[in-house]
Amino acid sequence: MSVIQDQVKSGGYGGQHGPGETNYINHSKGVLSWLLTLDHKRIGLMYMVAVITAFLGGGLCAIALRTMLYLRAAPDVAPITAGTQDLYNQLFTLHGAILVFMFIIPAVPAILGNMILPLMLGAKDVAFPRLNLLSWYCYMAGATLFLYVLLSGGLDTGWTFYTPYSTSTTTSVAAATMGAFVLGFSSILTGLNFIATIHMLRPAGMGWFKMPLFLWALYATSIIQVLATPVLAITLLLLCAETVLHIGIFDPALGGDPVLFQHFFWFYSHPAVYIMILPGMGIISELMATFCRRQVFGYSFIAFSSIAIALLGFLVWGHHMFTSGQSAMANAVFSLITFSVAIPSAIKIFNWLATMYKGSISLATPMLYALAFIWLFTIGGLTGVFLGALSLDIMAHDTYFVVAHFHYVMVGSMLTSFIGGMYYWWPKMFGKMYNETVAKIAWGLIFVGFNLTFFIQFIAGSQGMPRRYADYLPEFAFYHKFSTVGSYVLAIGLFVVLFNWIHSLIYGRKAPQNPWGGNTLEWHTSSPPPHENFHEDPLVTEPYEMRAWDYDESIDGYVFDKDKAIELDQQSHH
Amino acid sequence: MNAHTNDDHGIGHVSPIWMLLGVFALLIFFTVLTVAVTYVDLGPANIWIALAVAVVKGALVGLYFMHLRYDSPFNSLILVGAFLFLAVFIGIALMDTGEYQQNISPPDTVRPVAG
Amino acid sequence: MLAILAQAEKTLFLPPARSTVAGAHDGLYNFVLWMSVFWLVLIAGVMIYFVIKYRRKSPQDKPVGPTHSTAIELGWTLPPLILVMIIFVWGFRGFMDMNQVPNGAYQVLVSASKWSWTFTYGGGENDSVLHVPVDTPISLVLNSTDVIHSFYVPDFRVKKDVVPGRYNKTWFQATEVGEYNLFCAEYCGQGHSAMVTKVIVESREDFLAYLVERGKWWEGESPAEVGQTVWVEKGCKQCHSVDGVDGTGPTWKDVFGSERKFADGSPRVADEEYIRESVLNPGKNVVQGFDNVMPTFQGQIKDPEITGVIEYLKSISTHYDGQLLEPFPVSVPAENSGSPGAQE
Amino acid sequence: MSSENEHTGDTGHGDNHHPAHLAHHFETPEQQFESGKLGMWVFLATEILMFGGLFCAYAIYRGNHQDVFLYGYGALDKMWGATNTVVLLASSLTMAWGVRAAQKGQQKLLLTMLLLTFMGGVGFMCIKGVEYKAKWDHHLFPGTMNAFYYEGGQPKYPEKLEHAIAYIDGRNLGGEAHGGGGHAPAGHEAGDEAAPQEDSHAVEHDGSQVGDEDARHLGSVSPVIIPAVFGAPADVSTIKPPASPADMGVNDAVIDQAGAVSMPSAQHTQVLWNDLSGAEQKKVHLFFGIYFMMTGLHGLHVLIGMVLIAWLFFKARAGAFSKDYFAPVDIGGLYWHLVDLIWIFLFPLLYLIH
Repeated sequence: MSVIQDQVKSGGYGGQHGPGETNYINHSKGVLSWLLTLDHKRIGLMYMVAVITAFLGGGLCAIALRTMLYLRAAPDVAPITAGTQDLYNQLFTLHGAILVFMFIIPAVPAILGNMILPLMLGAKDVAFPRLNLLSWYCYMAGATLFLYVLLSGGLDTGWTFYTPYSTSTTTSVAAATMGAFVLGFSSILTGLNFIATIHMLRPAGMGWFKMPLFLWALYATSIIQVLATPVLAITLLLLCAETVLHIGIFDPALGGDPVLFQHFFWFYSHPAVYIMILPGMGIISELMATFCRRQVFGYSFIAFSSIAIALLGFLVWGHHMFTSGQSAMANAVFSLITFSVAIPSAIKIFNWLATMYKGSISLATPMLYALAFIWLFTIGGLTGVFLGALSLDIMAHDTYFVVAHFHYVMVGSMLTSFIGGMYYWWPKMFGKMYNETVAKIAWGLIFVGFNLTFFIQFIAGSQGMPRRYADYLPEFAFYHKFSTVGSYVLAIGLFVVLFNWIHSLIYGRKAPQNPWGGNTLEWHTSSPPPHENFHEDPLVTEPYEMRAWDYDESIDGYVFDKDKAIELDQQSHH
Repeated sequence: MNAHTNDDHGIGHVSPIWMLLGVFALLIFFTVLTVAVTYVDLGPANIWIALAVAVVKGALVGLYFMHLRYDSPFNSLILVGAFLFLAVFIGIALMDTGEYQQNISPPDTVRPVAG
Repeated sequence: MLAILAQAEKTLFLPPARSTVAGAHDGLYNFVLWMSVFWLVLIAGVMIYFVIKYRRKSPQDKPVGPTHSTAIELGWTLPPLILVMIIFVWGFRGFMDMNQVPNGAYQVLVSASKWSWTFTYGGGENDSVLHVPVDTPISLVLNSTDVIHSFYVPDFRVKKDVVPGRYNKTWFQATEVGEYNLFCAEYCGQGHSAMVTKVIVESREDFLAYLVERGKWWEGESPAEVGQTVWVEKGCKQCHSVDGVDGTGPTWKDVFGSERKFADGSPRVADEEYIRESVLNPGKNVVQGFDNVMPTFQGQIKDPEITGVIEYLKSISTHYDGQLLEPFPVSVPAENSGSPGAQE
Repeated sequence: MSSENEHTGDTGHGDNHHPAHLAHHFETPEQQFESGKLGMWVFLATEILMFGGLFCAYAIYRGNHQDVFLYGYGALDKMWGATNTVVLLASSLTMAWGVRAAQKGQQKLLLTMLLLTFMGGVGFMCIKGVEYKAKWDHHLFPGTMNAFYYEGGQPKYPEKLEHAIAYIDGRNLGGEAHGGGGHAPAGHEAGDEAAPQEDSHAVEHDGSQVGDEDARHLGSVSPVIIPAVFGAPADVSTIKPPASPADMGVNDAVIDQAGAVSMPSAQHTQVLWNDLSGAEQKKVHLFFGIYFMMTGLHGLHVLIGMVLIAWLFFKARAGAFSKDYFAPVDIGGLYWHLVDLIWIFLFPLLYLIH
């Protein structure tokens, strides 16, 4: 397909540009042009490399610890020794800490948010490009501190750093808390930037209720990042002072209160769960609209449910503490509000389903991930109902039931939406298509592998298998073996995804400007976009009005009919 | 792209000098007041008075020195929102720790953690 | 009634129910389970049906569907709302049953440390395995000596964190004789997964026999001798001499039966109750000329030991000329121990 | 339109269509200005919540251990605190005046005001230093360095403890007796526990005696062998924290606010070491932990603010700001005012405990 034809096909509107045209990737050259870049897209790419590397590290810890649990069940392996217990404790701690602070929290906002948010707004950049770059450096500094932790005795507190264990262990708690502290700054700067960008850089014609739902989700996420993360910062600072100076606020041996630490910790870390899942929900809203090729159902309900989840998310932290000795009154209040969060989540699921009604559903890879998301998030959400109920939580708390529940939400749902989003915007980010068949096989492996790994853990947990056990009673052997096998399938699936992406970068077919027919503004610029994002100001219409885009077989993509778009826009105002 | 079109003048609110000095005088007055009140014993009311004075002083700084009164209301919303979330945090944590104080034993029954 | 519910056997996921609260717990669990299955099947079913029915026929499709309906939104918001509120109330009531220790429950003290459990009974008997009588409410007072642990018996559906610096409380009533697993559920370091022991539920007769067996360390010692040991081992002698010379605190010699004058000038005769108060609440009666510096021994001293201290004070006082107590009996000291035998 | 220049500090007046100080992704200077302000306010919200964690710790320990705070605050000097409040308020005034000068393009006035603001910061830190020095001299530093620090139920430094008790008890007695009139700040850093009042001898004597005896008590009373298994109370209800008369009195006053005003003032104002229960005595170092965390973090913010103001000063001297472009001054000012605002709350909570 020649370039000239492309331009003709795209109606001359922000269309494909020739090889002489530069895009943000080849706009300037040299390592420094990347390390000092202020371009949100390049920063997004740098985040992508760093975050996926962290994901590999955390994922390898997961495979290693599941393997240890498998081998433990084999009768011919020597009895567990103190050394292997320590190794196991380090592995699950690093698995949790790396994946929470360095993967799940930054993944969608920092990679896809950075990449897509200004494009969706038709803006040239985020409001504070230098802060954006600074946030990446904060991330790298935090990552470096975690590397230091790895080399200097590891960490065995669990990612939750509960006192007084964390103040008494000999592992590198101070370095790890400072690492998480710096990573928190990275998160705050991203959130701050997004709030200011969405407020100030929306184009004329894009009112709040004409924003794509991904932006609503990112906005809600940013609120949490900005309001909750500083509490984590002060918690970690106090913990650090506790380990270094022994100021005693959290240490009962010095007159302090260890349950207070849990209040501090979860005031951040429960909202953080929504930092993890809300942007994922935003991606699913985009995928549902585009691959059903119709306006989303209940736009304002989906948008407001994001904000409701973000705000209610601040009021439920105590449901992590039902067995801690928290007062009965606090337990009741937290349980009640916890259930109220179930409602906006349910609203989202129902609205997505309603969006499929009378749509034109394509089963392209991103949509498969969206469907997987609905399955996994429904299970994750419904098992959350078990845990919200006080009497059931007493039994299930700190067992594999909880482990399975939050993996369904934080890994199952969040990871599928992240991968789905990556596939969806991959052509836009790199201008290359991936191999659809391989992508679908990988999806199958991930979906099956994930359910094999974690569904059985609900049963193990209900039977009473406590979490964070390096060793277990023989009656739990079957569950652990089964789960480990599942985790291998999941890991293979993830490696196929990675392979497919790398393959696409090198051998991928050139992507059209708009391979899926979406109408949010990022599809109104070339793939990949130029340095300044748009060749000309895009036309702002209803975000999910896709009827002005016509399929063109010759480029296997969609071309924009501006006149029709204006006509449709005028109709919608009558 | 953005609908805001304005000439370069008139960005922000310029506070008159009398206002700056007046606010400062009020702040000093309240500082003296809050210190003076501590010499009168009003029981637990003392702390609430001290906090009320601090809130008034904070409001003066926010509204005039920080221009909130003349600013986009959203900036005030951010400030108030931050205090609201803080109130939720402190309120619930205070309520809960108060409820379970009865379960806390004197720390000398606790042995220091080894290591 | 609860006991009948507890007879319900192992469900699809849960271990067998072996305590009085387990039945109520399992009832809610099964309700939420089937409700979840219903919603999951409904959502997945609708999703798959739509995927098939509205499959894309051509990339040129430009479908138009409904975009909003407040009635529908309210319609599908209310049922989940009502359901979760029912579950909340149900769960909360179950929790209160699990949380409120019944009056007259037999108390066991649970002390957790890295990485073992110590269970102490009313007479000071202790063990690393928990023995309890069947069909008897058992109240647990939990304390940790180092980091946070968690007391967890899946078969009883009971779990409570064991937190240093405080006393958490929980209870259960086992419904069947047998051996059950007891786990530490809060991560506590290297030996966390080895911090597993057993709860042995046995008949009252067997339990009493067990207590007698464990309680033999008192055998043969007279209370006054126990008191003298306490004086040395609990550190009383650092401040309280027995030779009549006041130290940081008043000497113990000739105290019992004498008249004490307090800081505010009021007098009181030092009797049994006064001694007990002074050990548990030393700030209440500070003798003239002394400072209020003694720490409380609340929670650190067993009742028989206080009795011992009283007898010891009697033995070194010229104001007391009565009899001293006989050596402690071999079986459970009945005093305040709330032994299960006493409930009948 | 697509200016590559993102240096907001460049000289030059913005009379052309896209002035040099306008970053390429903004359309108008006003949009840029408002964005900057919004961003700063969001950042200030994070600051509030970060300090909020400390306020939460403060509220919880003060709410549950009133006497510990009534006792520990005796080590602080409310006159120094008030002086520092005034210093910070004055620097806030000069900052706001500086913003006004920048808005009006009064270059010289702007420089003066920035300098004055900076000097306010210096003054604040100096006074803070004097206060910290006094704490240091009486072994009242945070954590393991604190004289009240206990290890395994025993005071770690009995002789330092004795000294610190004498110091605080002396101040608690003397401070109220003289209504603060004799409390010139200088008096406190100069002398240890010897205040120049007529009854100072009695106070000192009293205090040191108390401390002396205390240290002996504490060194010896605490059980040498802490039992591996704690004792067996008769029933759950007997497990309660100890309640000394003083401790109960004050708690009652807190709970029962209706009858609070009639509380005898001595209960509030003169909490001495011996009025604290054994458990509370072991929490005194927590007060200093919280004090140093709060004032330390605040002091760090003052330092950051001073760096910011110095940077603004040099920028201004290079002529970077004009009445069309003063956003950095305004935004830097917001930060400085917030530091002031936090101190406005820290001051009564730490120095005016009553």
